[in-house]
Amino acid sequence: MSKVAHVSVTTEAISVAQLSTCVATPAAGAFVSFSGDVRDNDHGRAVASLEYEAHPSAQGILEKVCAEIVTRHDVEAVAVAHRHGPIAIGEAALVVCVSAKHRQSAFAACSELVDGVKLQIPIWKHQVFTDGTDEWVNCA
Amino acid sequence: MSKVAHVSVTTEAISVAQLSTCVATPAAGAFVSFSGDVRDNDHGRAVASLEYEAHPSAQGILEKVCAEIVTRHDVEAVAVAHRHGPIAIGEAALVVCVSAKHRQSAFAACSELVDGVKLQIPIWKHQVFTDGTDEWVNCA
Amino acid sequence: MAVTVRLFAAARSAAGTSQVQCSTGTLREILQELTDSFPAISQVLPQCSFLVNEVSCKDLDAVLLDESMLDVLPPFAGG
Amino acid sequence: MAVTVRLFAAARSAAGTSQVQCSTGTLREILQELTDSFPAISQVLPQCSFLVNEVSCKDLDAVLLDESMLDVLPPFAGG
Repeated sequence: MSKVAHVSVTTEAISVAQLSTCVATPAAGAFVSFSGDVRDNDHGRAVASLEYEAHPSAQGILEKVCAEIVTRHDVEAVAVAHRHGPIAIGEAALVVCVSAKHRQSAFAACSELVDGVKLQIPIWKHQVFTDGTDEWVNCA
Repeated sequence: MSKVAHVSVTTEAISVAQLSTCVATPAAGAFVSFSGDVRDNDHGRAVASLEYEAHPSAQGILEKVCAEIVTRHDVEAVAVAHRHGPIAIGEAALVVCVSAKHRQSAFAACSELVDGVKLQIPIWKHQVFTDGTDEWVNCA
Repeated sequence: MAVTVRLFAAARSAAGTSQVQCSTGTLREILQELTDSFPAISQVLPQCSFLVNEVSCKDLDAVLLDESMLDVLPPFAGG
Repeated sequence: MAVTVRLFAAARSAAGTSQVQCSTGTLREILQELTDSFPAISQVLPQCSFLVNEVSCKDLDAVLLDESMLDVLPPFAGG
């Protein structure tokens, strides 16, 4: 198994349950996962709907971010999925799963991978609020 | 929902899938989970079977560890389960799930909760190796 | 003699279109042409990063030749 | 006049029993009695912590009265 077990930028639903199977290995004792789910509010405003837009390079960038992480941490495997298109409240936009022999490596790699994705992946988020206004997040 | 959504010391099988439902809430956008699974080797020796033993106070101690964590981190909910009795290779011994508005709090609370459990919970681990020898872990 | 400009997210919303043709020239000149065509995009451009033929370009004086592709990327908000 | 001693994990394995009665006395005296009865437990006791009536006790000179319960806890290995 390659240490980068799964990377996808997809319009399909994603979940920890699904990705965790990608990183399962008898050699690992520690599994850490992150799910970033779409919230029903942002800065105190009620969100009616939202949509992510992905640049065509997003898949390749995500692969690079993963490849870099596995060189810096003693992990068995990482798996990442970022969803785009419309996403319902409560569904996952980003899922990261990491397996490692020891928990410290698993936590560090998972946390840094989430940070790396947020910083580097060319994906945008458009929110429509219940009052009818809308915004592109981070683009004030 | 109490912030300590679920605490159990149990002989039943435990999983992230099961515990993550306990911490789900629309207010949370970040879900971090840890699963500590029984490995097929330890210090390079092949493990044939293993068993955890719990002191009667383990449940109460685990509740205290959780109650302390939720006062120190901005989380929506935590859920923890520690299994005891015989556990098959690859099955989970400890599962922790945390939901929070923001990922930093979720990662910090989950990681500290795992550390707190390992340090404070009166549970012991007995390993039998494939060469017929056995050991109580941490009890050289 | 044209550069294909692809507009994403907030930049596309401001322009009302996802792709336009601009004249060849420096990146600075092309961004000025975009602003002239779509005044609302002036709010977004200062926050954007740029790809020229899929490679990051931070030099406003870089010259884009015929058939180049310029991608206008507003601040990312993945995760 | 007896103290109930509960032995867990490696301490139980070493003694070959999970519960014994000891004479009342100081914690130090009771641990000596355990060692006399079960020589193999001497490897484990130095690493153990103790509960007296479910409360942590670190004082070897503490006196355990009749009907007290002493729990012998080897180093934890949960998680």
